Amino acid sequence: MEYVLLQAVFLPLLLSPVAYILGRKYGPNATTWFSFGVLLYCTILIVLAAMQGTYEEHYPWTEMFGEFGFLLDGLSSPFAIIIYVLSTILVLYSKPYMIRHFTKQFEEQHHSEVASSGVQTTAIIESTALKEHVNKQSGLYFALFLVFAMGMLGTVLATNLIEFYVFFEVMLIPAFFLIAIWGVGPRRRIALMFFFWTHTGAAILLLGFLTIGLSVGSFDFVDIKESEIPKDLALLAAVAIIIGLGVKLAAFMFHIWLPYAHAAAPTPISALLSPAMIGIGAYGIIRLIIEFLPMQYADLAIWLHIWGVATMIYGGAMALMQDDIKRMFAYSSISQMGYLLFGLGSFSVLGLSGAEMMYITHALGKGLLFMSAGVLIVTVGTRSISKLGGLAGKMPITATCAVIGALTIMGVPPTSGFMGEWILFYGALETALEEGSTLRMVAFGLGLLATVLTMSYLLWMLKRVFFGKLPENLTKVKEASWYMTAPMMVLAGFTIVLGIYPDIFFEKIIPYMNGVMGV
Amino acid sequence: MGLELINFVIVSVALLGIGIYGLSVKRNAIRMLFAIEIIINAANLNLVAFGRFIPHSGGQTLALFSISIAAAEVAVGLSLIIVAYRMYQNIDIADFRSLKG
Amino acid sequence: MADAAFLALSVITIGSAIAALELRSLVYGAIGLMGTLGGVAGFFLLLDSPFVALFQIAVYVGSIAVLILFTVMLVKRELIFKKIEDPKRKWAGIGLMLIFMVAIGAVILDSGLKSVTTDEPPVDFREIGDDFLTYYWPALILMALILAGSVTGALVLARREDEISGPRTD
Amino acid sequence: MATDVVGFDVGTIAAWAVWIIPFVAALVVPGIGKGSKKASGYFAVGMALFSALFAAAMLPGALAGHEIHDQVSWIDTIGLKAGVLADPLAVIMANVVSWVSFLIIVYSTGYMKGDKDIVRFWFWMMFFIGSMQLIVLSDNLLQLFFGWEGVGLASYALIAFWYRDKAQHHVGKEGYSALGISEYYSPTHAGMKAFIMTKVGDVMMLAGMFLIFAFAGTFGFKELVGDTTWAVNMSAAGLLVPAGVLLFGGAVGKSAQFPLNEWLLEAMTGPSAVSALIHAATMVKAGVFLVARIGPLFFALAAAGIMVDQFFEIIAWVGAITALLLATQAVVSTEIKKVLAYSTGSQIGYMMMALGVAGLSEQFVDGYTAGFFHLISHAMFKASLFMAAGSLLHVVGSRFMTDMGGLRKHMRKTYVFMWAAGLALMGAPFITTGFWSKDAIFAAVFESSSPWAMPIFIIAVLTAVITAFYTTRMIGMIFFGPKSKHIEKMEAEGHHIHEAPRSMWIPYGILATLTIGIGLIGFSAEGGIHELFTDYLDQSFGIRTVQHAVESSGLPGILAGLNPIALGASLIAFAIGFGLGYIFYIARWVDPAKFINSNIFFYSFHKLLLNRWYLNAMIYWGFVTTPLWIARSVSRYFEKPVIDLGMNVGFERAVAWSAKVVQGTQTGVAQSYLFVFGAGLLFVVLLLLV
Amino acid sequence: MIELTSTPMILVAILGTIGVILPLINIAKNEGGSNAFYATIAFGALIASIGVVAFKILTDSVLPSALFSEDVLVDDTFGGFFAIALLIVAIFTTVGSYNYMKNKSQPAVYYSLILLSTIGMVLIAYSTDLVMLFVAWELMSIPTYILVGYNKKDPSSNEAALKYFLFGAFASAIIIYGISIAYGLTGSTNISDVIHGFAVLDADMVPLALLSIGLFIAGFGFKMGLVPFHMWLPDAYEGAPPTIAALLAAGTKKAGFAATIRVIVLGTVALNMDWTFALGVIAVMTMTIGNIAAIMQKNLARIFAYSSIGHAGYILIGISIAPFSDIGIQASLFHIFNHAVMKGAAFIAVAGIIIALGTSSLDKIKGLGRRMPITALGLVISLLALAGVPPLNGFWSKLMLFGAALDAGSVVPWAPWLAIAGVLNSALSLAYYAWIIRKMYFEGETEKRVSEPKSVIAVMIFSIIFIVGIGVFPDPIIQFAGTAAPTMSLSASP
Repeated sequence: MEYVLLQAVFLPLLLSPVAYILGRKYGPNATTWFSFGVLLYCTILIVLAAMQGTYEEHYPWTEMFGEFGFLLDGLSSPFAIIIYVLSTILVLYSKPYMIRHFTKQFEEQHHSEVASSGVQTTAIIESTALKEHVNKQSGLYFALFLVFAMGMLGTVLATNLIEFYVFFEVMLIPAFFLIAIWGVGPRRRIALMFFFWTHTGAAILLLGFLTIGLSVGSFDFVDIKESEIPKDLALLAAVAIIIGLGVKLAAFMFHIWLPYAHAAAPTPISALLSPAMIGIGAYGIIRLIIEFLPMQYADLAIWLHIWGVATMIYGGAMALMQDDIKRMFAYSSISQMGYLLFGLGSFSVLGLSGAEMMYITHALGKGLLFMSAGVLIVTVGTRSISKLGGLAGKMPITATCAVIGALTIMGVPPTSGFMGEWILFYGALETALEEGSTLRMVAFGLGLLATVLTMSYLLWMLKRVFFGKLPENLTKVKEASWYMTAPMMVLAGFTIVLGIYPDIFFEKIIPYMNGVMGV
Repeated sequence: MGLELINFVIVSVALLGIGIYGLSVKRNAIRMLFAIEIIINAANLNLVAFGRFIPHSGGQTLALFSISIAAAEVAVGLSLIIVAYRMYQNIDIADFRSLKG
Repeated sequence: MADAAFLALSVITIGSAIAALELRSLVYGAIGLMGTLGGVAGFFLLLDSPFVALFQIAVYVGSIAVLILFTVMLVKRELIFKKIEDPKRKWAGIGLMLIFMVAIGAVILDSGLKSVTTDEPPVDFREIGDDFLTYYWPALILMALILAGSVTGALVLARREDEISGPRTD
Repeated sequence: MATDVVGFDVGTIAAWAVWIIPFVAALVVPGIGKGSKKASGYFAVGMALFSALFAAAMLPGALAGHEIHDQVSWIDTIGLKAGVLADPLAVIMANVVSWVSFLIIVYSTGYMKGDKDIVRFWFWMMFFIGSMQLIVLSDNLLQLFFGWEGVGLASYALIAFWYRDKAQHHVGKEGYSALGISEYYSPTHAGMKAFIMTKVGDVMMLAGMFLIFAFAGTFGFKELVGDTTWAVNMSAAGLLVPAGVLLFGGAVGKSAQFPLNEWLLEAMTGPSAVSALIHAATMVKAGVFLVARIGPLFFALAAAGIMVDQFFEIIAWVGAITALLLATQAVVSTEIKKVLAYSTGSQIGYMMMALGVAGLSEQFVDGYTAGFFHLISHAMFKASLFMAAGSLLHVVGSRFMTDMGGLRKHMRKTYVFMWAAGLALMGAPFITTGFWSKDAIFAAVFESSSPWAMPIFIIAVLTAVITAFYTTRMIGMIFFGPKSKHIEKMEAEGHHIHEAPRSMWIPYGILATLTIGIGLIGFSAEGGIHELFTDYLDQSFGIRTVQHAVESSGLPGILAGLNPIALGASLIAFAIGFGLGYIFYIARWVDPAKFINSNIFFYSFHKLLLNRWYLNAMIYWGFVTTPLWIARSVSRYFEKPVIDLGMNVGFERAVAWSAKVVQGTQTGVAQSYLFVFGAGLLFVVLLLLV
Repeated sequence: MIELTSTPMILVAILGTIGVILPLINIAKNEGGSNAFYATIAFGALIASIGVVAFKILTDSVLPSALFSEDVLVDDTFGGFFAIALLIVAIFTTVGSYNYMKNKSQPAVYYSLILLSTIGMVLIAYSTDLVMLFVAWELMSIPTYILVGYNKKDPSSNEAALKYFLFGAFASAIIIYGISIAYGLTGSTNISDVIHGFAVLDADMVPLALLSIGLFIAGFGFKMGLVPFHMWLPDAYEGAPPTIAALLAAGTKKAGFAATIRVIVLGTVALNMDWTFALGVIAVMTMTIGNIAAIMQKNLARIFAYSSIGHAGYILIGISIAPFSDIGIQASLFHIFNHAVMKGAAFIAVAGIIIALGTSSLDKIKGLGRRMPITALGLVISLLALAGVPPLNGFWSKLMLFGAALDAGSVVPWAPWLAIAGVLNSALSLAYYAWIIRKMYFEGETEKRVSEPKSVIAVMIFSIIFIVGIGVFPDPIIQFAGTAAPTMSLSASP
């Protein structure tokens, strides 16, 4: 197997123009299946490569900044697999959702045009124009989608600080366009806000990178791992990196952009942004801080821990207050990122493994939730929770998937959420006991209570959306198409399989974390 | 020759100051040109004075270059002023403020 | 003798510089400028640099100042006599000038320049020609290009084109 | 992959099959339901029976004192194994669960007939049973927790089964509120409440599990017993009792003990079959089972010189408080299922009390047996009562007892069975299982060497009085007295009040009969269990029971082994309770309403009980209203102004403002520019020189 | 004495000859001759020049980055580096002007002035003598005064030219004043002599040396657009013909940096090194003010003007920490090169917009992505590159700049703050770049396509390839900048 990862990363990028042209020429069907095929192929490549154990590729790049490499090890392979699996699935899901969105946008635009020009067009012209519009837009959408997926994958596979940063930024650009073009509400403003804040975070991250890279004299992970960095510099670098990644993680106080971006993005993109993208911050912290700067990590762990607890509780409390369902999920994501941070701060093998597992389960669970929100948007046409109710009978598959997603987020067995959560919390407790630290004990207790909070807002949401009385205007609602439900069912299946047999990922994660923590 | 270098330099500094004053206060374009000429002359004075006291021919050479370039500059400046005058019937720089912000 | 000449020249130069800027009439201002330039030429003589002094008079007083005078003449009368400084700006300018003079003057007076004198003979102006032809010759070529460029450019700019009609005030 | 059994062994297969079969059934049911809803019901019944038969297959071995322990690898990376542990305790429990649930499933085929969501019902019922059996048969805490949460999940789904929130499925009186908190709950609300409240307990349990795992490095029960150095270390760190209490916290939540008892009372919104399952066989019994699982473990530590008394004291007191608290509330409730729910909580309190007291006495097995025996008898009579109540609801169409009355002529079978089960609940002397088990608890409490023995004993007796009273009241209100307006109206509309269909009354008939049947041989049955457990505790935990010579208690014949004081108290309690009930509700010599209103004290006490000691309201205020208020305030006064406005809009404005300022300097006037240039020159020179 | 076959002299020969001849042809043809004719000649001359420079460098017939010589010019890689960058800019300008100058008067002089100015810029980079440098400086400046005011009918062009001229003349005077002091202190105008003179200066003369450096900073800083010498810049860029703005922003500004590196940095390593702190302060002021002022602008050209002020600040980071970090100058050179291309492309795109739509107002370019797709794409790419978004070339050079600043942190404690300020500014700058993108792509959804000027498209395509290419494989230019960067120590001088 050669060039496997190179293919997996760059095929989507190289083929994105093809997706665009296919969309323009042959319409959404062709480009959907094409994109699906590309991503599926790449996903299979990744899975195959991951099964071989640690797998690396290296290519010459620049003299000053080091090599261009890809690494699939115990840390990155779960991230990589989840990112591509989600992306692949969401391609299919996107089709009905986005076509509806394009049509709606076209109509709005068309109406305003007609209103301003006063010229009446015939229905035939209108329908061909609509078709053209949909074709064009879907081509563009899937092209950007592919690039977005590629950016995320590249980030987690990178073996070089600068390469990491490049991919980290590259994923922002398509995300920016995806939100700005097809978002809802004041989408351009929000896209700008998203771009601006995450870029600011990334820029701070870059400072940390430079500090490390320059003091080591190389930006390659391999060299950094082996070298010793002066203490004060390393601490500064670590803080910069954590702040930079904290913005991406939307940790408490840096979460400004997230509720807006996730609520405004088109739902398939929210379902990719929220579970897959922001969690990359956690990947970064593990890779860059915990692996490369263990001493600094030891100093900073407790702060991460506390920050995690604050984020968890704050995100959960804010989620309780939301009426817009996507915004609520966005806050829920913030809260979940708090779990990740909590795990990262736990300073124990199982805590870290739990954090990574939480990424996976959050990806599955939040993906499901966002996807069901998308189904609601498509079928019901509203995202306001107060206007919904009693939909379980009308759309049983969606409701079931939403419940499974919610259970995953809550951490109820047998979903994968529980597997992430218990390991995470156990890790936290272990350290607390070992250090005899009251602070950690309190954090542990609060963290456990936060799970009750998580449960409360999710159950309340389920109650208000899927249960209770059915509003009269919703009596004609039907289940969504297979394009939307099938991907959800796949994810739901994943989360349960993983919940019962978590070793699929644990056997990669835990040995890696053992290595990192030097156990 | 009993003169000291410092005397010339002081005069030169005085001229420089006057030139800066003129540039930052006067509104008439031509008068601003005057101010620039005064500064260039201050520099020339410096050059020649230093050249005399080192002694070295470079100061005088440079002064000659400087004078010629000043001439070229004045030519260009005056032509610009003329264009402006044709357009506005005015050479008050402070009135030319359509570009700002 | 030299001191007296220096003093006189200083007074003339600085005084006419001020006059050039401050006299109400632009024409008198131009004449004041000629005074300054002449004064500087005087200094050059005092510094045993007759060649530069002559060049100064020829180029500056002879051509530049005259050019300026002609331009001044082109301009409408009322513009010539308009005195339109903003008093606030004027005082600010004077303040800046004074600080500048004091600061730089202090630097210079504080430095080792204070006591530089020379007993060596002045440089022969033939050395200047030597310089030009051996060391500075590329600069001389560029000088030629500058003059060519500025002349053609100035011509193009100054040329009256018929399309321009009337003042624009936007 | 079996570790300690080579080859196939019926017991091992059974131990796995008992809990796997219901899960498989749950997965298959929707598929069958697509074809025929009726078939899905029969399938469910069959699978429940299948599972029960496997449970029964384990019984002989268990009674002989064998235990089955079988493990497979699970999460290898941290060395966790999945496994089954079918020791006598688990096997008996598994049988209780599976047979009672089987009967309930049979009952459901009648009760749920015609419901369009029946497939979902079967799915969750099977899931429920499977989860419960998983709890019972797990050999480690983590796997147990899977079942534990599964039970919670299933209860959530089933309590909120009628998720459309129609008025007839609510619980409580419409518009009734205490301290401003409405006590009228919809099914979805009740389901959510149950899930979240039990989750609080679960979280505590999780913490306890983690603490133990942190010291022992294992979740397995056998491993924990095998090597007790972990306990020594934990005790030295002062964490042993907290860990135990945290684990007990899980039981508190699941078994609806004080202070997490309130969810149970709204859990009535589900179908009656579900209520029966929750109260008799699954959910609430899980907590008791957990305590029974870990209790001996802790008690055995005492032998190693580790003090765990506080752990048992807490259990005993929580049980005692719950028993009394909920029993008092049952006295005033007018909803039939709610009365039964209060009663359940109260009875579970008894069980906890017994298990707690066991740890405080020298003879651990006495209390242990008493508690467990009460669990068994309660499972039978409470299931029976709930199913009967379901029939009544089915027939009358109202959950209020005030809407019933005088039904004994119309529903004879139900009347009889309810009396039988009710008497068991009251502890009618000598003929009911309830009597024997309760008496054993009294005796255990009384004989315990704890300083708290006396107060707990008094509470227990008082509760028994109240229990007898409210049970009599319930039966009196339903079957005696005149017909209510509601029934008259129904009859006027042409509805004929009749007995429930056969598939419904047979199951609770069986259970009611069993109650009396076992009751007749109750004392020896208890003796059997006692003996079994004595051996079990000895073998598995090394808890030795001193066989002291039977003292002559001065009681005749078969009662010779009983404690006379306990026996007397039990008899007196029954007499007082039943007598009062008879006066008020059967003979109706005194009008209860008048009696209550006769006196400000009675009135306010009644009100207090009616408002559930204000406990529910306080919990809502403390844990729902206040946090919501805080969240809203934070959202309003922090998230929006500080984060949103401050960091987004504020930042934007600050930048825009500074942009304006900077642009303001760009006036377009060349003089200003040149002035700045000059000043800048000066600035640079000074910067260099300084 | 410098040979006639050295690169700078060949460039003077080619470009100077063509530059002088073009107006003569014009006169000979009696003011005839088409725009295309003159543009082709100028283009040919520039291509020939760039070919010569590239050939000389590739055949290794130039000195390594010597920076010092006994002569007025030196044919080294430092000069070659700037020559290539500046010639590319000149080519951009020439090509972009082809469409712009259609139907405008006097194309011959216009191209001739571009060529003359280009010589000036290039020779600044080759100069090793203050007099030479000054003369080249004037050769660069004077034609641009005229070019900025070339639209005689446009009042704002004239206003811009006047402001530019006043500043330029003032700055020239300041520079020559500075030269006079340096000369007075060391008795020579050759830079290497000046350095050695400074190194052995008496303690009481050092303030004077610093004074001369201050004057140099002000004089060169005016061209570079350093705050507080930047005030003319937005006005001039906005008023100037957009092609000339490209020349100013991408060309003359870079020549200013060349002069700075040659004179200020090298010339004063001899003095104590703390003085670069002043440059650091200026760098922070420059980028902050540039970026903040850019935010609320309504005109594309003006936004880019401010943005180029901001970029001057970034470049100055590398220069200010040059004595303390090995890669400071290299990073600056790399960013200079990149910025030349990016900003050149951006202004040429503005020129294209003005040619096609007649305005560069931000409100009028709504839906540009639909109206002029290629121009808009080029503009977007260059904007993102300016913002430092990877994987475009601007990212790499910013990376190196900030890295260099952090690197220098081990020697001078204030250096990392430059990096932090730079990073924050870079993030802030995204606000207005993204704003432009928003206007172009997310508004005006109903706009129809208009025809785009061919020459502008050519520039766009070239710059897109260049920006993305260097973004993906930055190594060649980094290496080139590395060889061009002089070593920062006295021992390197002869």
